[in-house]
Formats: sequence, C-alpha cells, structure tokens
Amino acid sequence: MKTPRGKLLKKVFSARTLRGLSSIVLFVVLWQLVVYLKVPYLQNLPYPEDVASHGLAAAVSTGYWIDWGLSLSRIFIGFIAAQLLGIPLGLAIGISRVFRGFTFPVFEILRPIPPIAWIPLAILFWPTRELSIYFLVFIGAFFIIVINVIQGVSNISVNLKWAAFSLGAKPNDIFWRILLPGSLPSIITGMTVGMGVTWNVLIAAEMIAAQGGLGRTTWEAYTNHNIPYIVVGMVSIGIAGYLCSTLLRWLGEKAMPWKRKF
Amino acid sequence: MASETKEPGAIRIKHVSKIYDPQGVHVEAMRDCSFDIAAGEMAIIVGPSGCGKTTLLNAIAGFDDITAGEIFLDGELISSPTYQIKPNVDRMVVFQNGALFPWKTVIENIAYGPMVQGRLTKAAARDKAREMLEWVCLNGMEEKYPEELSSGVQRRVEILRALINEPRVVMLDEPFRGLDAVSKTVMHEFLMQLFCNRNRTMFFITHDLDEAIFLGHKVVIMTTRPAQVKKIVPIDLPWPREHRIMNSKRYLELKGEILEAVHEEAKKAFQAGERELA
Amino acid sequence: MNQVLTPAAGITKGSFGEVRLERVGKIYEKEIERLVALDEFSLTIERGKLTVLMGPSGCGKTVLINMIAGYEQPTSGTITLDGRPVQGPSCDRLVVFQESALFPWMSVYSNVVFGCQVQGIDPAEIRAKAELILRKVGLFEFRDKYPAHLSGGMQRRAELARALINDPKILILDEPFRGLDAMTRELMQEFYVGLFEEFGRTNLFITHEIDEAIFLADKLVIMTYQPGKVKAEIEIDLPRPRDFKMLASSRFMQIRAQTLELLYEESSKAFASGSKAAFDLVGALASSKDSCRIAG
Amino acid sequence: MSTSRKTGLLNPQIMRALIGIGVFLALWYLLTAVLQLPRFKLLPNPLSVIAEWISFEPVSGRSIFTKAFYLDMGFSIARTLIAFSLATFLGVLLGLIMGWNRIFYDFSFPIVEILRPMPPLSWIPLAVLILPGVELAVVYVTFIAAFFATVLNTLLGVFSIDKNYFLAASCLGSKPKHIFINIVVPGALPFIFTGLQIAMGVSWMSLVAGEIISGQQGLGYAIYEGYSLFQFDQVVCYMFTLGILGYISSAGIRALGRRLMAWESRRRGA
Repeated sequence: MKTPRGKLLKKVFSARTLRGLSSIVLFVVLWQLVVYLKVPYLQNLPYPEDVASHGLAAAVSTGYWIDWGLSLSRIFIGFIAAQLLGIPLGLAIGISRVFRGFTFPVFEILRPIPPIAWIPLAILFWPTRELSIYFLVFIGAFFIIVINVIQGVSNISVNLKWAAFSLGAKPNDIFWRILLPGSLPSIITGMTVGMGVTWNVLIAAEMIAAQGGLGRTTWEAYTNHNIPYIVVGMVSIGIAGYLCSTLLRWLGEKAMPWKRKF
Repeated sequence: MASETKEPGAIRIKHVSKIYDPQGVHVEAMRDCSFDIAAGEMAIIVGPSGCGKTTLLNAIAGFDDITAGEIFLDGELISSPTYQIKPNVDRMVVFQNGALFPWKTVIENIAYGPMVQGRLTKAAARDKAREMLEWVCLNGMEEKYPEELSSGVQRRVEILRALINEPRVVMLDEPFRGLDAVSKTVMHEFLMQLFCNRNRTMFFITHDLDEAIFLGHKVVIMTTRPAQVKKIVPIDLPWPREHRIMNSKRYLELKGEILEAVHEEAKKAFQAGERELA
Repeated sequence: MNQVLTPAAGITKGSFGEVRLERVGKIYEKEIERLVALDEFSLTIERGKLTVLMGPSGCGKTVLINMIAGYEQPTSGTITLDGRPVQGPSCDRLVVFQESALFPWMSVYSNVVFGCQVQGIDPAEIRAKAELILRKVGLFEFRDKYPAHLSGGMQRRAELARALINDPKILILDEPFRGLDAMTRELMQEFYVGLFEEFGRTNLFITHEIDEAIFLADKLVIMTYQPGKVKAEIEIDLPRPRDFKMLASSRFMQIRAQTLELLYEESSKAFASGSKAAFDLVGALASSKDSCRIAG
Repeated sequence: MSTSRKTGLLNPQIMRALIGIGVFLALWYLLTAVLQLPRFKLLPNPLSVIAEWISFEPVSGRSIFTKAFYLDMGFSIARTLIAFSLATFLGVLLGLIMGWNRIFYDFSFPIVEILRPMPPLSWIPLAVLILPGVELAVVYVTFIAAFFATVLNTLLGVFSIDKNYFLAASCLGSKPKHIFINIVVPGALPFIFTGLQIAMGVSWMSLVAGEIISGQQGLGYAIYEGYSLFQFDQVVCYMFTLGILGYISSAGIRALGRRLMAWESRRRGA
C-alpha cells in the first residue's frame, strides 16, 4: 500500500509537472536570448530580470497597491451593478414570453455594440470620470449575464417544472425552488465570462479616461518609455484578472454543492 | 469471400489478470481468467455491469495492457504484461455506444478502413462498401450521416464497417443495448444470417440472456469484480436458429441455468456498489 | 434488496384510484401540419392493478401520460379519476419520468419531502414519514447526498420515494428504468414489483422492454401506431409474487412470443408509413420477402 | 387557415418586437429632446442621429453617402479580417496539436495559461512600442484577443472527442496522420466554431480600443474623434455601425459552421 506522501511525491515529480516547469524555464531563457541577440522588433523588450526588479520595487511601494485597490473597486462596483440589474432582467425575459417579446429585440440591437465603443457616450453622460468607468464595466458584464440567465431559464427541463406542479407547488415555490437554483449554473458561467470581458473593458477605459488604476499606470509607463514597468503592469493585470475568476469559481462551487464531483 | 488461411481466429486466454492503478487507486478488474474461443465460434460473455468484461475486450483488442497472463490469437502471442501487439485490422471492435464517425456518411464510414490501410483505392473501397450495403439490403443509406439513422441501422452499419476489413475476430460490446424488442429481433436475425455466411470468431458481450442463448455457441459467465470465469455453458441448440427455438424445452433449461448464475453475481455486484458509495 | 421490504406503517394502503379514459382524442396543429396523436382512445386503468403500456415509438404514449397527469388537455373525450374529471396537475396523479426529474440542487431528503413541504404539512409528520420511506427504499444513509452523487438505481428509488410519500391514487411511470444498465434494471424491476406487491396501488407503467413489461404486468396494453389506439389487451396470468426465475418459464416465453408478434405487426405498419422510429426494420422486411438474400 | 394567423404583421411576436423598439426610441427621444433632463440633454436624440446618418451633406462629413464612412469601415474590416484570419489559422493549428499530442500539451499549456489571463488590451502599450507602425500594433492587439479564445476552444474540442472514435480508428488501421485528419479535425469542429464566435466578439472590441488609443482611421478612431469634435450624432451612428458589423460577422461564422458541419445541422433538421 502506498502512503499519501508517496502519492504526493509521485504527483509532484511526474513527467507532466517536470515538462510544465521546464517549459516555463525555457520560455524565460528564450525571452532573455531574444533580447540579448537583438532579434529584430523584439530587441526593445526588457530583460526578464529588469522586469523582476521593477516588479519588486513596485510591490513595496504604496502607489502600486493603491492602483490595485482602484482597479478592483471599479471592477466590483460595475460588475455587481450588472448582476443586480442583469439577473432579474434575464429571469423576467426567460420566464415571461410576453415580456421577452417586448424587450428582447431592443436588447439584441444594443448587444453587438462593443462595450468599448460606449466610452465617449459614457464620458459625456456621467458627471464624473469614475462614474463613467463604472458604467463601462457594467456594460461589459451586463449583456453577457442577461443572455446567460435567459439560456439558463430555458434550459431547465420541463419535466422538473411539471414534477413540481404535480407535487403541489405554487408559482412562488416554482420560482424560488426550481427556476432560481436551476439557472444558477448559467448565472455562474455568465459571471465568469463577464469577468473576463470586464477586465478588458476596464483596462481600455482606464487607459483612455481614468486617474489611477493598473491600466492607467501601465499607460503612463508607456508615455514615460518605462518598458519594464509596462510588463509589470501587464502581469499585475493578468494576476488581478486571474484572482477574480478564481474567486468566482470558488463562489460557484460554494453555491452549487450538487455539482461537486468526487 | 472467406480468407485463405484455414479457420483463423482462435483465441486463447491464459491466466489473465488486470489491476488498474492510476495514482494509487488499486482496482482489481480481472483475476486469473482462462478460457478458449475456437476459430469461428460465437462466444458470448455475460456478467454483472462493471465486472471487467470490457477490460478483457480491451486487452484482446490491444487498447490496454494486462498485469499477468497471456493472450494468444491463432497461437501467436498478442498480449502479455511485457508484450502487446497494437490494435490492428485483424481484431475489430463494435463499441457499446457506437463509434461510427458522425462527420462521415455511411459509405465513407464503411470505406474508411480499406482506404487508410491502403488496401483499396477510394473508388474501389466505396464500390466494395456499396456492395456490402446492398448485400444486407441497406442500399439507399449511402449518403446519410449516422445520426440520421435509427440506432438499429447504425449498429448494422458499424458491423459492416468491421467486416469489410475481413478481420479474424469481431468483438462486440453490448452492441444492441437500448434497442426495443422488435429491433433486437431484427438485429439477431441479421447477425445470424451474417454469421452463417461469413463465419468469423465473435467475442460478444451482452446482458440480454435471450440474445446470449439464441446467438451463442457458448456462454461464458463472469463473476463480479474482480472478474473470474464462473461457468461456461455450451449451447447445444441446432444451427441455424429461429426464434421459435425460444419455446423449446432445452432453451428454457439453459436459460434457467444461466439466469440463476448471473442473478447471483448481479446481486453481489449491486451490494458491493452500494457499499462503495456509502 | 428484498430484505428491506418489511411493512412500513407510514405508507397508507388503500388509496387506490381508477382512471377511465373515454374516447380520448388529441390533435396537434402546427403551422400546416395536423397530427392526430390519439384517436378515440378508451382504456380503464383498473384499481390496484399494474397496467403496462407498450407500443412503437411515436404512438402517443407520452401524450397519454401528460394528459392523465394533467399537463396537457385532450382535444376530445374525457379522462376521469374515480369518476371525477381530471383537471390540471395534482398530487393524486404522480409521474416518475423517463429521465430522472429529481431536482438536482436538492438533497435526496429535500427531494422526497418537497411535495409535503409545499403542501404545508406539519414538519414533524413529514420527518417521520420521510424516514420511513427512505428506509423502505434503502436510501436512509444517503439522504443528505445530491442526486448526481447517487448511482442510477438509487436515483430511481429516490424518485419512487418522492412519489410514494404523497400517497398518490395512481402512480404513472414513464419508462422509469430507461438508461440504467441491464443489471441494475433487472434488480430495479425486482425491487419495484416487490414494492407494488406489498402496497398495491394503481400503477401505469410504460416501457419498451418486452421482458420488463411481461415480468411486471397484470395487464399488458399494446398501442397502435399513429393515431394511437388500443390494439390488444393481454392479461398476464403469471402468479404473484413474481420471481426472476419466471423469466425462464414456458408460460413467460409463450406470452413473450405472442406480444412480439403484435409489436412486430405495429412496427411494420409504422415503418411502412415512414416513421423514423421504426427505421430499424429497413432491410429486415426486404430480406424476409426473399428479394435479396445474404449470399457469401 | 391556422397558418395565416401566424404570419404577417398581426403576429403577436412581431407586434411585440415593434412595440418594444418603438417604446425604446420614443423614450430615448423623450429623454433627450423633449424633456431635456439634466444629463440626458447632452446625448444626441434618435432623430438627429438618423438625419445625420442619411444626410447628403453631413455636419461631421460622414454619412452613408460619403466616402469617408466607407473608408472608416474598410479600415476596420480589413484590420479585423487580417487579425482574425491569422488568429484562426494559428490558434486552430496550435489547439489541435496541443490536444492531439500529450507531450506537446504538457510543454505548451503552462505558457498559454500564463499569458492568457492578461486582457488583450493590456498588450496595447507594449505592442505600440515594440512593433513598427501603429497599424501593426492595432492588428496585433486584435489578433491576441482572438487567438487565445480560439486556442482554448479548439483544445476543449479535441478533448471532447469520444475516446472510442480514436480506438475505432486505430482498429481500422489508421496511421497518425489519418487520425489527425479524419478524427481530430472534424471532431473538434463544433467547439472550434464556438471559439470563433467568441473570438469574433472579442476581436471587434479590442479593435475599437486599439483604434481609439493608438489608431489612425477606422470606426473606433472616428468615434473618438467625433467625441473630441462634439459630433455626438456621428458617435452614435458609428456605434450602431459597429453593432451591425459585429452581428453580420458572427452570423457569417454561424453560416460557415453550418456548411462545414453538415452532419450536425442535418441531425437538428431531422
């Protein structure tokens, strides 16, 4: 019989992990080499160690973490507003055919417009820059969540609804105990997808119109020609985005214990 | 149509065991299985679900290795813990849930084997495939995609796709699962006719005992996991068989005998399954 | 599994209903198409009997269930339960669906008590009843698991429990064991028939499997293909309690042959009228006519 | 008889849609032009937007009757097309090989996973600095956006293929190249097309951002220019133009998908 520790060691030193690690090392070495050999176009890249030292310097400065805070708070406010409005709207469109008939076409006209194209109107309309950024983040997540909720509601098997009716459930029970939990998986999917788009929109909005925030500092690094810091900014944005999606995944697992696998 | 070699396709399974051990999960699927299938024999394998019948099929087909024992095909070693012959056209498998390529039409599916083996040109392979379809009265289906067909027809096409390669052994893993009674009857007659005309060794896994007795030369009953051979029942009913045979006294005797043995194992397997989940 | 079948006081006996279908018709009108699903369908589902319905796919079995359960309304004719016409879904007619209709987001226990809860029954009473019935179907230890974490057989038992706890007058099972593997299916049949033999109750069971049908039924009803009508009613006189050994009895095989004959006839008709569901017969009919023989 | 009820303008479905759109436009008009509520009066009203869009002598110099409009559109379409085709080609190829070859997957997947969470738009500064010319930078950003979506979906597509197809193919005597062409490619196709749909949406978005931030010409650029020149009608016109283009391009992908995957559409049609 194998001990759990033996299993763990086996997993850590498996061929797959080793390959993964070696590929990352290879990537860094290649990056170094490309800059060192002055490969055309790529010669302007900073050395990995430059990026690392800039990153370290940033990590101990308060300004960097204030940017994190600003970006994250913008994401959360816009994102949560989108969920608060989008989920009820999606449920309403999904449940009522009549309501769907009235609202869905308008929704479908506005949906294909790329969220970033809203930037000028947002700046124009909202009294402060901060508000217009919240609005853009909201737009980025809103359409996706609504579409996903609609799909979630319509994907619930009619048998489940019938079964509930047969067992004596009233419309109230059907909504809270069948429709809502039944569309939860789609809601979570919509949130995860929306989160990706939202970060994209936020970065663009910050670059164009904001004060502070990870996107803005990256842009300022560009105007100052501080190339290593641009990369630091990109990596930070990547990490922030990744953390947000992980948080959502974790929330999803908590909210849907029935989906957990053994 | 018959191959030149005299009666090819004899399988000998000697003391075969299989232990799955992915990341330390120790599962013993098969323990010391030994039996022979003569050339041109229809051998039916029955036993509880999840007992390791498919494991044995995978070992013979060359999809998976074994941890102990040896498997021979016509006296030639095809699988042992240290040596395996890769999946090959001489051992054809018809899968449980069907594995017709959904993106190819019926005729493309059937012609696929001879074409990729380079045995026939594309045109020749298609001609041969068309001929085979006509041969079983499925002409008119050539340009349809598998999912446009009923499952019974899909299964027949899949069997043709195997046979066009003239394999030494055909292995069928619960091929008629989920079909209704009438379709099953049609399939049994189809297979009976095929078998009478193109005698191949068949390794046939099923749960349907009527199917087993109606089609088989012998029925191998496996125990619950780890799979061992519990009993081998030779079916001494005359060939070719017709459905009327199901009312004969001998048939009922055989069915009673097999039913009892299988039922006992099924109950054991079921209780083990519940324990595992708890 | 038979050992769990000890009488349980929580499941009341005697709420047997009788469903009468009189000249029921159901017509679907879609765009220009007009589909007569059922035509002049008359059948009595007898009190305390297990009636099994068979027929080729597309013969309107599911429509029939939906109407008895009250999910759909017949176009003509009447459906009555103990003399009162059926209107809308209600817990005196419960359906066990083909693909499990357990609520995946509720534990086994919550699923079983759902009906009682929404009907506002006293919680203490619910708990006692639920415990009894869960023990009965052998799922007491599994009460806190979610359906997806159970085996197929357990899911089916949980669904039976969810229906039985509401004490329906008629229990309708729409191919309940479909999708289970053959072994589990057989064990579930044994379990179900045991449950039925112990508690009676009017049951309507729909299936494709001929062995399953004969093994379970008191009365076997075979339907015709579009429009659905009753083709034949066969009384199954195998003794109760049923035992799996009966599958190898000569009486069983006789009934089986007779039923198969009837089904084959219906399937050929369906095939002739171009039903995709009866497609399996392609080639088979042709070869039986000798127009094309397999030749080596 | 029953058919006549369902077609024509009296169909409730169409009626509701028209009423919905009408209410939306009326509300828009009411808020911006009639009531002139505090912030709303800054926004253009629908009538002036439409008037501008179809005017022969537009204030902004851009309407459906001017060359400038088509030039902007042409630039944007060309950039998206180049970036998207490149991303599709490379992304599908990489995804297929990653899904097909275990060892290649082990080596390449960690890198994809490291690069993927960075939003495509965060590449803009670096792309502008490193690549010669703004044009390339915009195309690159659009490319990156589409690329990862395509790779990941293609990969998922290959993983979604039933293992039995591989086994069956090996039984039938296929060599690796046969398996790649006959199993891996068609098997992954449904997911590839889902990926392309997503990629198309992200591409348009990144394109607009790229054009706004660093571009010259193109719809995104014109939107921002319109904003700085107080041509708000033009901003809204171009937003809708982008919406229409986005819609047409994903419809195009859907149509192509249906053609290439006849086996799927026929099943659904049956």
